[in-house]
Amino acid sequence: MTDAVLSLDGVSHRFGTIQVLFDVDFGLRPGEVHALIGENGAGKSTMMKILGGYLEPSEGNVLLDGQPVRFTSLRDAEAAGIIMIHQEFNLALQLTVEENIFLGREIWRGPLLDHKAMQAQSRTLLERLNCPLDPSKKVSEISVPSRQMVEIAKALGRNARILIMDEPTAVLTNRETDVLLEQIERLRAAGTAILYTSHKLDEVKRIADRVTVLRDGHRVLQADASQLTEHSMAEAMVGRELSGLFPAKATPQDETVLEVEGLTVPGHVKDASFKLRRGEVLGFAGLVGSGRTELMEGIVGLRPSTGLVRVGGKVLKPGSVQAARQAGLVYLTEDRKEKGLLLGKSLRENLTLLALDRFTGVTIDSRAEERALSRAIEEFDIRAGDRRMMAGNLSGGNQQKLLLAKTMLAEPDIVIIDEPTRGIDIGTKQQIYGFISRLAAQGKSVIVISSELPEVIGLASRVVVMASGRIAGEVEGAKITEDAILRLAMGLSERRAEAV
Amino acid sequence: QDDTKTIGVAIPSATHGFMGGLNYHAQETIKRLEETYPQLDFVLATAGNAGKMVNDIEDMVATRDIDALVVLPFESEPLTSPVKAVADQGIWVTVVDRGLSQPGIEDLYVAGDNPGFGRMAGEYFRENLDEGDNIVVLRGIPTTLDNERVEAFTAAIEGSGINVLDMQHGNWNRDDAFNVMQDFLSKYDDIDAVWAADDDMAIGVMEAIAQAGREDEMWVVGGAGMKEIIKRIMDGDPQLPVNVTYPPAQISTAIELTALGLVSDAPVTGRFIIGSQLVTPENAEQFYFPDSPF
Amino acid sequence: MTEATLGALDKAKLRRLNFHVLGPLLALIVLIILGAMLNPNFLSYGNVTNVLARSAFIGIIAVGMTFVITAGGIDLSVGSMAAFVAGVMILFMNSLIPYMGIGIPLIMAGMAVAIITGFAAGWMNGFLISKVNIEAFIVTLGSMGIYRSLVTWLADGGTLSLDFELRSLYRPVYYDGLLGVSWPIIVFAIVAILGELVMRHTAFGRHCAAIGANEQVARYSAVKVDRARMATYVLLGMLVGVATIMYVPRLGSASGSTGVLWELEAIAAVIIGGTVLKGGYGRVWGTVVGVLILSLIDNILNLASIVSPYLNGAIQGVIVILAVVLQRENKSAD
Amino acid sequence: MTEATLGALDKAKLRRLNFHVLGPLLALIVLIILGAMLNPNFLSYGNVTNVLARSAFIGIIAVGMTFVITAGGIDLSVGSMAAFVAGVMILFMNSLIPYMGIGIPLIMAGMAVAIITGFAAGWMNGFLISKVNIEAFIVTLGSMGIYRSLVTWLADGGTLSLDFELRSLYRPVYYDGLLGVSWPIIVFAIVAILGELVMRHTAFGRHCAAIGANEQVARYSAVKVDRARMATYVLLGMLVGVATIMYVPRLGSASGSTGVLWELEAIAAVIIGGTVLKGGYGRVWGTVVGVLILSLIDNILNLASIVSPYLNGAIQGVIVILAVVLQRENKSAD
Ligand SMILES: Nc1ncnc2c1ncn2[C@@H]1O[C@H](COP(=O)(O)OP(=O)(O)OP(=O)(O)O)[C@@H](O)[C@H]1O
Ligand SMILES: Nc1ncnc2c1ncn2[C@@H]1O[C@H](COP(=O)(O)OP(=O)(O)OP(=O)(O)O)[C@@H](O)[C@H]1O
Ligand SMILES: O[C@@H]1[C@@H](O)[C@H](O)OC[C@H]1O
Ligand SMILES: [Mg+2]
Ligand SMILES: [Mg+2]
Repeated sequence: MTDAVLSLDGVSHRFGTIQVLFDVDFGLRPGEVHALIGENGAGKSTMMKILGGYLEPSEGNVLLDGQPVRFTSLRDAEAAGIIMIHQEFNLALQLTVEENIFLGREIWRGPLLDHKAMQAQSRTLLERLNCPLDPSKKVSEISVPSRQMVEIAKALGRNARILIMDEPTAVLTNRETDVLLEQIERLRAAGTAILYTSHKLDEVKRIADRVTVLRDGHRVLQADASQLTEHSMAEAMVGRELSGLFPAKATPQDETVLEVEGLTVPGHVKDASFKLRRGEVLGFAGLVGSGRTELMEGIVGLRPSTGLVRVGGKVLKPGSVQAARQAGLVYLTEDRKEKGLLLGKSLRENLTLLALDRFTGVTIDSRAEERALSRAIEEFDIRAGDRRMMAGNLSGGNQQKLLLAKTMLAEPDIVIIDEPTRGIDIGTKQQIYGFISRLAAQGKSVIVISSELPEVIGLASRVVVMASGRIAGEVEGAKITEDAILRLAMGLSERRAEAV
Repeated sequence: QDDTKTIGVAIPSATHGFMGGLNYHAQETIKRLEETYPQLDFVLATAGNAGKMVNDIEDMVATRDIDALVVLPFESEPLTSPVKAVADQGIWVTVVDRGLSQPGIEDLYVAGDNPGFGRMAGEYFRENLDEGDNIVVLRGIPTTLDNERVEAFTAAIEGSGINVLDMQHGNWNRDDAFNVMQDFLSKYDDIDAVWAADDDMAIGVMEAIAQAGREDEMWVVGGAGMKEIIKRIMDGDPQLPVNVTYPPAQISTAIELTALGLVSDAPVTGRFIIGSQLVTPENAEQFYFPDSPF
Repeated sequence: MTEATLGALDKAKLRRLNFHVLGPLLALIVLIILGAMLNPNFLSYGNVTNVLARSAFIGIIAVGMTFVITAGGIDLSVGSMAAFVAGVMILFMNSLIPYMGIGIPLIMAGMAVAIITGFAAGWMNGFLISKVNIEAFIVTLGSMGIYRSLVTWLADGGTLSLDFELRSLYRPVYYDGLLGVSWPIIVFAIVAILGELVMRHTAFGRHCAAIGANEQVARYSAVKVDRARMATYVLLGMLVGVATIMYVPRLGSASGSTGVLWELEAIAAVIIGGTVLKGGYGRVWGTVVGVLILSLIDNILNLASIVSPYLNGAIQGVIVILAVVLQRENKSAD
Repeated sequence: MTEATLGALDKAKLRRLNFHVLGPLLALIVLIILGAMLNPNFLSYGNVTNVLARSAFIGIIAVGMTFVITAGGIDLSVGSMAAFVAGVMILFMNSLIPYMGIGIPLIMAGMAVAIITGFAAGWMNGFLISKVNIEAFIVTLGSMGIYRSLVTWLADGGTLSLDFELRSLYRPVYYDGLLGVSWPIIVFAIVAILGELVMRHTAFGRHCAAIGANEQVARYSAVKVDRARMATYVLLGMLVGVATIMYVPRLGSASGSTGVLWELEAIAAVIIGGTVLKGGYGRVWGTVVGVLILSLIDNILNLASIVSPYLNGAIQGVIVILAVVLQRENKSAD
């Protein structure tokens, strides 16, 4: 057995007085991929930040090569070869891709920066990830998945001895995930120690050598991956038996509630038309950049667009989010950090922001808000140490739940959910799927955009596939298979690849 | 066409009453002279600080080809060498009010008399107050000019036994003077007279006194001859016994003399000091110009 | 979580919160104690009334500024706007004397004109900022020059004075009051209380904070971003109108030097009060405390005459910085 | 995405970019054309030299301000700091005449004092902002009052003047030059070019932008945030020193009114030039264009007596707003 390069010895951690880690022992070996799994709020990110030198543990020690270390600055951690990819994006939006990748370790030539070298290396890194982004683009202008690839490129570029990755694949599609996993394997072969978190247990099964499970801040299990199945991992995490992930699909009614005709979002979507029926769960699939997000943002008035949108037969005023909301049409963004939540504000203020009118006479009824918050915490299983905390201090998955709760508080008839379970643990996923299907059963209609094909397949009674900004086709009922969807999604994307 | 002459006029902008009056007189005079002398062109520039005034003068020389410059230096020191540079190019220079810090640069000097302004007020205080009487003083914006006035005032009352309780800057501004006077009134139970040194400040001061209901206790001397104040002296307001002039119309004199120097063969050189005068209820009428904005 | 830990947490939070919350209040109290020690008249009815009444102009404006800054904006034009509104009001009232006679109706009309002019000026700023989408700093820097220049022009470089008789009638609006509390104080108090209510307990207040915190999130949450932002400037403009209504009866005049640097004082009061300059969080009561701190510094310097008056500005500067040191957030806490 | 739409997209991006980039340049060009039309002397060597040389003070300061603002800060104290530095420099030089005599060494010593004083003043601001963690607006508002007050006090309410003979020796530093280009222009150009280089081509420039964009990200990327932030204020302080070295030979004196409102002009120039007020993006060349635009407006107003001088401020305001309209970003694009 190889000795651990980086380990925790009896580590506990508190935020204020809320304890989130309890006496955790842990060791990471060179050349292994070690998966850290657990429910939302179990303390994975906290533990990784302690290992990465971003947090000092309240108790216990971090050992590097067997010696206790206390990093005084992140530079020290980096110098020791420890690199971390954060769960929440750690990119400066106004800066370019290349500037972000090299932030804090710029390359010089003489007295000045060597732009050429940095551009070239950025390109190489991104190419290694199969992500043909222009390094001189501003990060604010690229899509969420691309941002994640930049984040990964940034970490890969730092030549880590120890690489800590907090849910790197949460926002990636299968194809990109594959690329990433290949890279991880390459690094492992080169002797890098890799700590890895994901809520996608199939991935964990595929890549991990060993698995550690955290539950409520306690280490409840550590084992070789070969000894575990996805099912046993899930059970260890959740602490109870998990039955079938997806509920039975509801049958949609005949009435059309939403009709989109020839919608074009300049630069992103061309001439998209589709219909949504009452009680239907409609899936939207496609590769990254296929324009699903932009289409939906166009529909609800968040982006300038041309074309027609009818809700309940009536033409929707274009360009107005308020009009859409009044018509009962609401969109839940995929970018929860930049567009979804006010990270510096309390849970309550976030929860009611979209539906504030429901709490307002002349003034806001804050007691009603508090009640709504209690209900949301209950219904969406939001695990907050303290209900007065800032949304930004919630664990990633719990932020996503808060965003869901916020959207549903507006009581929409039609809800468009962009990546509903991004970063959500398997137990909660099951709850959310149940929730979506109950909505449909109640006669609401749901559009689910998801880059996780099983999710679309398991939930939707019909799936629209987009490719290169156009609707490439649609599959329904028993014809909804991974193969069928991928073929639609790829066919056109191949053509784009030639064009570019 | 060839004998067209251009006169540049550079003055501080109208940031308070006195300068407002001065701006008004400058514009009126220019308008009048342009009608009388078609061969004269005028360029008027107003500046909010010394640097901008130097810029204005540079621009007049570089782009407007001025033949004469009438300048009321925003501050004496910083304007000295730029104006000297103008004079060295053979351009006629008239300096108004605030002198340059080096003698002999200007061809013509027209000014009020700042030490005289302070002295005259001080003498009035000396004559009309008893030993042991208390006064407060509101000063202008911290400047050399303000220092000259206050020094002369202090010198004039020296040895009279008059107590100067306090001096603060009212910045030649009504609102500031109002606030400062309110606080003086809270602080001192016995004030016999106020030297406000400027009529804008006098207005704020009187308002604060009225609010405190202490009009009978003290009188106020302002300065510069604002029309509202002159009017009240004319009407025999016991609270405003006198005023000391410092006429904003001195700019008119300066521009007129300069114009005369350019159009006639006999240039007018030298120093014209427009001494401060004491305005009393008896002579107030001759200082009253109801059409001026000041 | 056990009950015990929650209790401890509360205390820790409370302590941190309290510093941030109580900082400006503490500074205010220190100043009051200092003032009382330096001069026995400091706490006299007369002096307290003076200081509070004088604070009213900046105070009323600063309440509006709190909304603008909370929503991520800035307004440099309020001082010149006040001068301009006062000028327009005076000209308007003087010119209507022949038609309306000198009386309450004319004064009411004048007040209406002040509010309308303030509204229009604020609307203009808001329109350029939220519809034409120009940086607030530039728009209001521009309009600062424009209003200042217009009032100087209206006054022909001099001072616009309200008709003397009309002024006597209007004067009590600054100098008199109700039950010994002068009108400016009453109006300031009402504006502050309403402001605090709106900021804390209405959708508008929430929306301002949301826009200032993250405009995108606000937009995605169906907040009418442009309209709310516009409304902050319009509100501020109208409050400038209200402040002017209190200002004109005091000295009965307006000129190019009216309201100079009020914008800086108002913004400073807002920031001293704990509102975040980059937006996202604002509190009106803090602004009120900030305004009082600034007024008291001047008052104390006048009452005490400790040093050369040339150094007043330096002492002011030091106190302003100290007042804020008390409420700084502990960086390492984040 | 088909080729056609991709192409269109690119073009749209390009157009947007260009407007944003070319906006201030366009405004500058329009002003130059206007000036040339109004007065044939506008493009004369003399006038161009005048305008450029006098832009140098604000220009040099504005280059430093670009870094401060890019890193998410602000500095309101630069105008008073310039006055203070000038005052200290003059006092120092005058007092050393008996020991060093009037000569180049004394002038060099004076220059060193200016830079050191600027450095210290900037360091003080930076320390309070980045180490004691007080809001930059408040710190520099406070130090603005402090420096202004100190220089007034040093000058005893009047003016501090450089010894006359010394002044004659020093004067060429403003008025003479190299190959017909005057020194202030040369220094301004060097500062601007170096500034642009540093902003665009060094890690420091990138770090400033990163800190302004997202401090946490910068911290997590092992950027020394406090040090970089501090450095922006120190750099600005030193550039204030450099500006003062050019200023003193021009006017030979310093007083309480030296440098009044320079801060506003410098900040305006930075914003007009396209730097984002809330930080995260800055460009030095834009600032230079901004400074030139502001200087040209004054110059053009002096070229032709078009209107009442009372309205100059209004015209200035309108032009400033218009200059920025040209570069506004299309809101709906985001
Ligand atoms: N800065 C903070 N202040 C207060 N509480 C915090 C802070 N950061 C995290 N927490 C709390 O610590 C607990 C553990 O959070 P952590 O982010 O480690 O969970 P996680 O296992 O990564 O969850 P997820 O799968 O949702 O990412 C949560 O209850 C969270 O609310
Ligand atoms: N590989 C790529 N090359 C260039 N641009 C890309 C690429 N991927 C994404 N983009 C950019 O991202 C935008 C597409 O956004 P986005 O990825 O959100 O679409 P989507 O179909 O909703 O996918 P997702 O479900 O991953 O969000 C496009 O405007 C495009 O400019
Ligand atoms: O501006 C000053 C004015 O206010 C004062 O009364 O007289 C002298 C002027 O320079
Ligand atoms: Mg996490
Ligand atoms: Mg998407």
